[in-house]
Amino acid sequence: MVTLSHYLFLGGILFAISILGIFLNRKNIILILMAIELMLLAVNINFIAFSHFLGDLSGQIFVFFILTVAAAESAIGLAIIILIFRNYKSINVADVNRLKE
Amino acid sequence: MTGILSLVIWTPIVLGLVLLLIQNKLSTTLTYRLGNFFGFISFLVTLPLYIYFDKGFSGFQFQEMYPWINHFSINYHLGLDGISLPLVLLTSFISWLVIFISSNSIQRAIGFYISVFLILSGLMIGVFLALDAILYYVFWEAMLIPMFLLIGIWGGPNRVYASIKFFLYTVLGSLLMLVAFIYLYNQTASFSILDFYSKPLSLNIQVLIFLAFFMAFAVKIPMWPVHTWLPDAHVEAPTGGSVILAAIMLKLGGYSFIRFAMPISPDALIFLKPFLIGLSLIAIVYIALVAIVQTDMKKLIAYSSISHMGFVTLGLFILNPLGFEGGYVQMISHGFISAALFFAIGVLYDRMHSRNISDYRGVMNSMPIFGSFFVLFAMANSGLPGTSGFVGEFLVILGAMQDHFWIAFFASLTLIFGATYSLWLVKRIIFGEVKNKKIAALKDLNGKEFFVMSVLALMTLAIGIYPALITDITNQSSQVMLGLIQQSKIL
Amino acid sequence: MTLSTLLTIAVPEIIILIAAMSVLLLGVFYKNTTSLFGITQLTLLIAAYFTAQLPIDVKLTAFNDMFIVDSLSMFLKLLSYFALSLVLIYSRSFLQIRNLHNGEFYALTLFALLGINLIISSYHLLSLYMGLELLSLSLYTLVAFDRNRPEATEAAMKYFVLGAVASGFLLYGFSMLYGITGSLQIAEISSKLTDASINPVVLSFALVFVVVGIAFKFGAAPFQLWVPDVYQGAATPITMFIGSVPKFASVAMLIRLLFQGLDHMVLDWQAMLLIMAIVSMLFGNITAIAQTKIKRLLAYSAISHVGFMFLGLATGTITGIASALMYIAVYVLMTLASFGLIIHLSNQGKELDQITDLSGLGKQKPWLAFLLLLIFLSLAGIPPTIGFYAKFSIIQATVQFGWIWPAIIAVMSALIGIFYYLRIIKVAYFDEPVKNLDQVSKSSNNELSVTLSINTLALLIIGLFPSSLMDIATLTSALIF
Amino acid sequence: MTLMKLYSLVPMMPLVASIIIGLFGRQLPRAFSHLVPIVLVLGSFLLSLYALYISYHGYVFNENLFRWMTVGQYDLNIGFMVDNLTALMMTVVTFVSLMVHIYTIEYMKKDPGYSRFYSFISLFTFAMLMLVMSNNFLQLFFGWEAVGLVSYLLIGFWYKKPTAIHANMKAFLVNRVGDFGFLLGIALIMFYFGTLDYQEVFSRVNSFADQEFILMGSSVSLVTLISILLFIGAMGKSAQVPLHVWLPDSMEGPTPISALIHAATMVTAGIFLVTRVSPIVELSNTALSVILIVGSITALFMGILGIFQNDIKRVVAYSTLSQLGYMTIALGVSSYSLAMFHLFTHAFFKALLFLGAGSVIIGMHHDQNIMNMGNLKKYMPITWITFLLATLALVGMPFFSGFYSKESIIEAVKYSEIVGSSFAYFAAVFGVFITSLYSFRLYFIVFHGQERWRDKSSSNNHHDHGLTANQSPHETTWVVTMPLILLAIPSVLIGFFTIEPIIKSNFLLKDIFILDTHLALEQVTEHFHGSINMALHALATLPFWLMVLGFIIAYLLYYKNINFIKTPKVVKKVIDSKYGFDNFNEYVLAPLTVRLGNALWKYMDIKIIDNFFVNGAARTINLFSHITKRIQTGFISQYAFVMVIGLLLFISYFILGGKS
Repeated sequence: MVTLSHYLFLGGILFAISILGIFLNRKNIILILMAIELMLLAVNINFIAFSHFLGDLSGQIFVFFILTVAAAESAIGLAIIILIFRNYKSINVADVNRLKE
Repeated sequence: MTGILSLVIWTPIVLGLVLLLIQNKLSTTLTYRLGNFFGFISFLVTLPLYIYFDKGFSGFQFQEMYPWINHFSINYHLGLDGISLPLVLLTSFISWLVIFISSNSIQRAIGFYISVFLILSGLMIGVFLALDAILYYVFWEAMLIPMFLLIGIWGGPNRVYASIKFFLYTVLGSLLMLVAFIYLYNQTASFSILDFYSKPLSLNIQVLIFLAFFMAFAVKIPMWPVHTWLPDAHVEAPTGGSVILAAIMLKLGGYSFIRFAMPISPDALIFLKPFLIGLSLIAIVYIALVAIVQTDMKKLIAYSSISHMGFVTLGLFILNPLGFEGGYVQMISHGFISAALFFAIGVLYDRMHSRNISDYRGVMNSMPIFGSFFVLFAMANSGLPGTSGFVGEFLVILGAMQDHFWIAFFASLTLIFGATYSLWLVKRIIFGEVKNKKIAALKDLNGKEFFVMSVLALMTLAIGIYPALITDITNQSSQVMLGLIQQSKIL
Repeated sequence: MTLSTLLTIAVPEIIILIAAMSVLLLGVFYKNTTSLFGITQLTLLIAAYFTAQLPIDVKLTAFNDMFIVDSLSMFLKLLSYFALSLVLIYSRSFLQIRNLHNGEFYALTLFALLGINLIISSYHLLSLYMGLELLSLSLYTLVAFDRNRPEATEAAMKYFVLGAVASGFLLYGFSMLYGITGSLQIAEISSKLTDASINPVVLSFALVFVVVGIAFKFGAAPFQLWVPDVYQGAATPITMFIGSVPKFASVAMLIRLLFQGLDHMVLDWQAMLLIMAIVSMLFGNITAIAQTKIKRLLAYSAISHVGFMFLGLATGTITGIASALMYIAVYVLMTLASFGLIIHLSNQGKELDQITDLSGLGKQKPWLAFLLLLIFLSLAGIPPTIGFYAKFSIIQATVQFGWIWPAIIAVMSALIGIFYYLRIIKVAYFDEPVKNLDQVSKSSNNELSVTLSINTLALLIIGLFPSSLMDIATLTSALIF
Repeated sequence: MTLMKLYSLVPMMPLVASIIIGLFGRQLPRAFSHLVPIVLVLGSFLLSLYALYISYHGYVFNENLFRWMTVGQYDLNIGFMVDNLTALMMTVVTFVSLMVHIYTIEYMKKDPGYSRFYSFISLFTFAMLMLVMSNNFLQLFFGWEAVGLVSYLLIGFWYKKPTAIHANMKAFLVNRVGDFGFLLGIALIMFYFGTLDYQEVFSRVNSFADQEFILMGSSVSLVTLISILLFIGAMGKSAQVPLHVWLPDSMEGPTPISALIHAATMVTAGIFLVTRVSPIVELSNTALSVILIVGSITALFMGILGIFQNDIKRVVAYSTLSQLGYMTIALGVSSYSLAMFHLFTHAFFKALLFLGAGSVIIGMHHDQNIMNMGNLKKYMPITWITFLLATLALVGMPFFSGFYSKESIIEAVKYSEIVGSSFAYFAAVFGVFITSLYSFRLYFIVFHGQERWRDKSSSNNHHDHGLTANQSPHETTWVVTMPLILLAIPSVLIGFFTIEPIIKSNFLLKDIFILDTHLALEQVTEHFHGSINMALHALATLPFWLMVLGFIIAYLLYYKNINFIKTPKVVKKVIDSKYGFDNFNEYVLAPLTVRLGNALWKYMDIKIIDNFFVNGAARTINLFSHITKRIQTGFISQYAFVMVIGLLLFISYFILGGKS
């Protein structure tokens, strides 16, 4: 039997993976973008699981909105990455640190 | 006569702002003349205070009160009593003298310079007259800005360090004072100083409040060991800045002790008395010893100021009428004497561009009038009877004796050390064979300088010969204050 | 609920939306950017008019209680319009000079404003999220606006990534809140949290994620890392925008979520806010000392100011809210003035970057130097400038709550702060000029300098008569609950 | 005109003179510089005589002039008290002052600071009168320090001379040490008596006779403490060991003021003070013993130094020290009137000696070294005669004024039973021999023997001072000799005529309090049978023959030039270093103070407070700021990492510590 906690556990693991993906990744900015998508996915799983077990639809509606926003976010993210590439000739995370201290 | 206190505060500030705005369009001479005129007006408007002051009345006179920040029941509340009156007059008078003589030493941006002084004097008078803690605090802090600029813009080579040190040191204390004010507000639901007086507080709280006040005022006055900003500030400040600093700003600390720390937390005062007296004695003896070995004239006088302020705090904290009056008279007297000494150093500096004692010798030969004044003020500085310097020291020593023999003993050491640094300075600068051609070519005081010096000399002598001039004004108020201090506030 | 009531309640937002889209379209076809500027300002004026029409002493809700209009929303929205209006005035010449002045800028700022308005008025986690994303996405874009400057794109990237992570945290917290209470509506969440059967550990988890999300938006330590880089990287008008108007949204978000939604957890979030407040104040002020670039310095200064605001909010009292509202209003006014000054000095030629670029200002431009003096004294909290009363209110609230030591830490960190503000004044007044500033700012337009003067003098004048501002803040906070 | 106004005029007239000359002296014609002060001081002198007349007839004047200030319940006043004691002092002060004013016309003739000098000595006269006429301790202290100030100004009158400005600072500082004790004494009086008014204090003093005071854990008698503190003040002003070091150096000043201030008047202020406070001092035998012993040491050891000096003024200065010691001895044995008597006679003959010395100095063209003098009686007859008379008075030749006063003191010491009186007797008697030795040494060297300047001048003449080998000294003009003569008269006669009223009547005694158990003075009075008797009787006493012995030795050594005594090296060394007081001050005390000041300044102030705490705090914060700024690495992954750490910290805060 798959209970609520299984879903939450899954969501938690995905969330953790996404975070690890962000700060362990030292190479590609695209990877970060994907990690962010994964993070939103974890949240979505949480929402849907809760929505299902609570018998309340609003959580699922929230997921739709999150998906939409995620799409917009990716668009902007990719746009920024293009700009980065244009200015730095690289999308390596380590290369992009002019701003510091 | 309501409104006169506001007039006294705002006249210099407004005139200063006016001068600031129009100075660009005027020639230097005209700016100076106008500024001098403004300074004189600002001094004149304080005179009615003296004329109409009722010496027999112990409360606050000419009171003004308008709501200011309703939300915290902060009022624009002003009042004058015997303790503030002499200080107000001192402030407006010395400020005018500083402006009057400014044309001698300041070449750059004289209009700005004068307006800074005008604004500064208004703010300082505000501190003396405010009866609302926040109003007081606003004046207290706002005053730092012109002084900061003064040291920073017209100061010596190390002015940046000195000005920032001055500012931070002072703010350090006053921020704690602000916390104390706010605490008291939460207890009394009012920022009125008079309400603070009547609020009973436990000893622990009183001690904390006192320490917060202490940090603010001890820095300002300054007491050992938070005095180290003063020599730096003095050395770097232009002559006028040093004069104002020594003559008035230090008094703000003493005044505030009387106005806040003592009546609001009297039990803490008694509890901490040995500690406070210890610090005062350290200031008197230790700082005097330090003053002896200085090689820079301004530093020497700065250290001597600290030592004299030690007398003020000793007198105040000894908690008897003799000490209290002594400390107070010492404040006023020091206002004239230190002003005169810094003016004198300014006179030399304008001519020689050096403050090093070793660069001078035998100034008396080329500047006999100046030399005579210098000797007089040095003597006054060492507490010679007949000058105002004596009165305060004498009373404080009498007061100290009523507390303990050894306190009086250590306090009296100033008789020896004070004379040592003052006279040794005189010996090295004024007397002796002419050191070099530059000194031989020095011109004696010009008209303005002579005027300033003689006016200060007259005041010094007048207070020394007839100190009732001051004490008759303060007598009633100081008894009220002492009464407040002697009443326990622990419920 | 009829359409007309809906309209009355949400009319400012609708107007802003329409205006934003129109400006976007107009910008494509119509090259007269000055009129776009005019339209935007007009929009703000109209929005302000309609916002002001709403009652402040009644709470009105719409869209199934997703949207609320109350004293807080009115206060913050009006300030947002006002602040944005100033931002636009300050920005125009700067953008024109650098060929960045186009319709997108106005569209994006209006969208951001819409997001801000939405956050301020949201009474539901969904609407809050939507508002937040609308604001954030607009801001990411704005930061990258000066797209040929590597620093700007880098700042945009950092802001974007970290902002997205923070949104993720916030959402994760939302999801748990939803799971615990079964509701997304803030009032309902509040009422359901009283239930004793709730697992406190999960609730704490939810709370931590929510608070972290909020703290990121504020830029409170330890979630402040984006602030300096973004401040430095973005074009100055954008920095000014990010540093000012969205702060109102952050305050609203905090009050809505913590005070109205999670009010039963007050003891928990209080501790977190207090810790962040102290860390922010100390970190911000201490790190600012080592800065040599002026915008970066202002970024750290912003962090410390956020710490102050948090201190007031951490008390969890109405007095605390009032002080924080007062503080935020004052802070935004000061930020605008400070960046306005930087823009004024940066116009034409090289951007004002290093602090040392200010040297000699006192001699060459006495009036600007005087304004600088006022601004930085106000930031430092020295009376009689208004900055003092802001700090004063916070400390008053803190002491009233019985937190003496936090108050003392606050004033001590303020003392550290005074040091670097003074250093700027010192550079401007005491140092000898290194470059000729005279020629630099002559070409600045008049409206900018007049606005700057008024803005800065307001710091002094409101400082002399702070009563009404304090009264408004107090009234606002009293009417929230 | 009320008496008050009249008495106010006494000090005011010199003050007015001083102010007029001080402010406008350089603008007015030169004659005004001396005319105005002389006329006004003459007025003072006449009024003083009048005051003496009034008080002699038994009227003690005591009124307040004005209220100085009010503090709480205390009123501090300025006022005058004129009794016989005061009137006597007033007369002496104004008379000597007048003489010096006149004498100065010649002495300072060529000095550019002519009017300044007059201003100063008039000011001195004012201050001294304020001191003696005071009716309270406050004003006493005012006068006390004011005379110190003028003394300072006058010692440093030639401010270009490094030695002069060194001496004047030294004088002031040493006096300040005395004043330090004096002020503490005054403060104690204020504390216990609640007033500074003489009469009130004296009227209450008996009730405090047994009051104990805790000092450093042990209890001392209050009266003893007050007395000793006041006496410390007197020691400073009256140059008693160890506070005597300033007086020899003060000879750097012009000679007229050495006569006026450092011989006749100011230095006797201490004697006057102790006499004035006799009601207090009398109650403490301990204090009296201290006074007696200090006086004896001064009288003996300072006299010895006088034998070895070569500067004419320094010889006289050491003689002054020694004579002041005698006066102090008299105080110690409760014979205040005798101390005043010696003060009185000493004022005349010592002023005469100084003025005589000054006359010699003028004659020698401002050369003061006696080893350049000799046989001056030939060239300066009036100076010679008057100087001889003064010397005879000083050594205590019977019938001369000094004899009566000094002999009475020795008698009194003999009868005294107080602790230390036997030592004091020895010192006083042996001191007579010493006095005679140095006085006649000086006399013989200066006025007899070879004309030494003729062969020494070339080597010694470094300034424009002194005579060249072919010049001769000449007698000074009448303005110098007239004061000499006028002073010579009382120097010779006044003892003879006044000892009777001093000892027999209560002219002074009525203003002095002597405890019944202190019998010395009574014994002296009992054994007194008229001036002539006393002088004749003296021929059979030890002091007389010691005096003669001193004369003989001096005659042999310095007139006949027979060197039959060789001073041992050790003694010479001790004498040359003046018992090491100066060295101690100069090489121990002063450097120690400077070193202490430097240590406090450089280590405590600069290193510890400023660098460690103040700048240290700034440095620490700065250091922190450079550390915290490193957090901002610029790497986005690390930013995210920090955020996560923050998040985890909060979570662990809830799970581990805070709540649930």
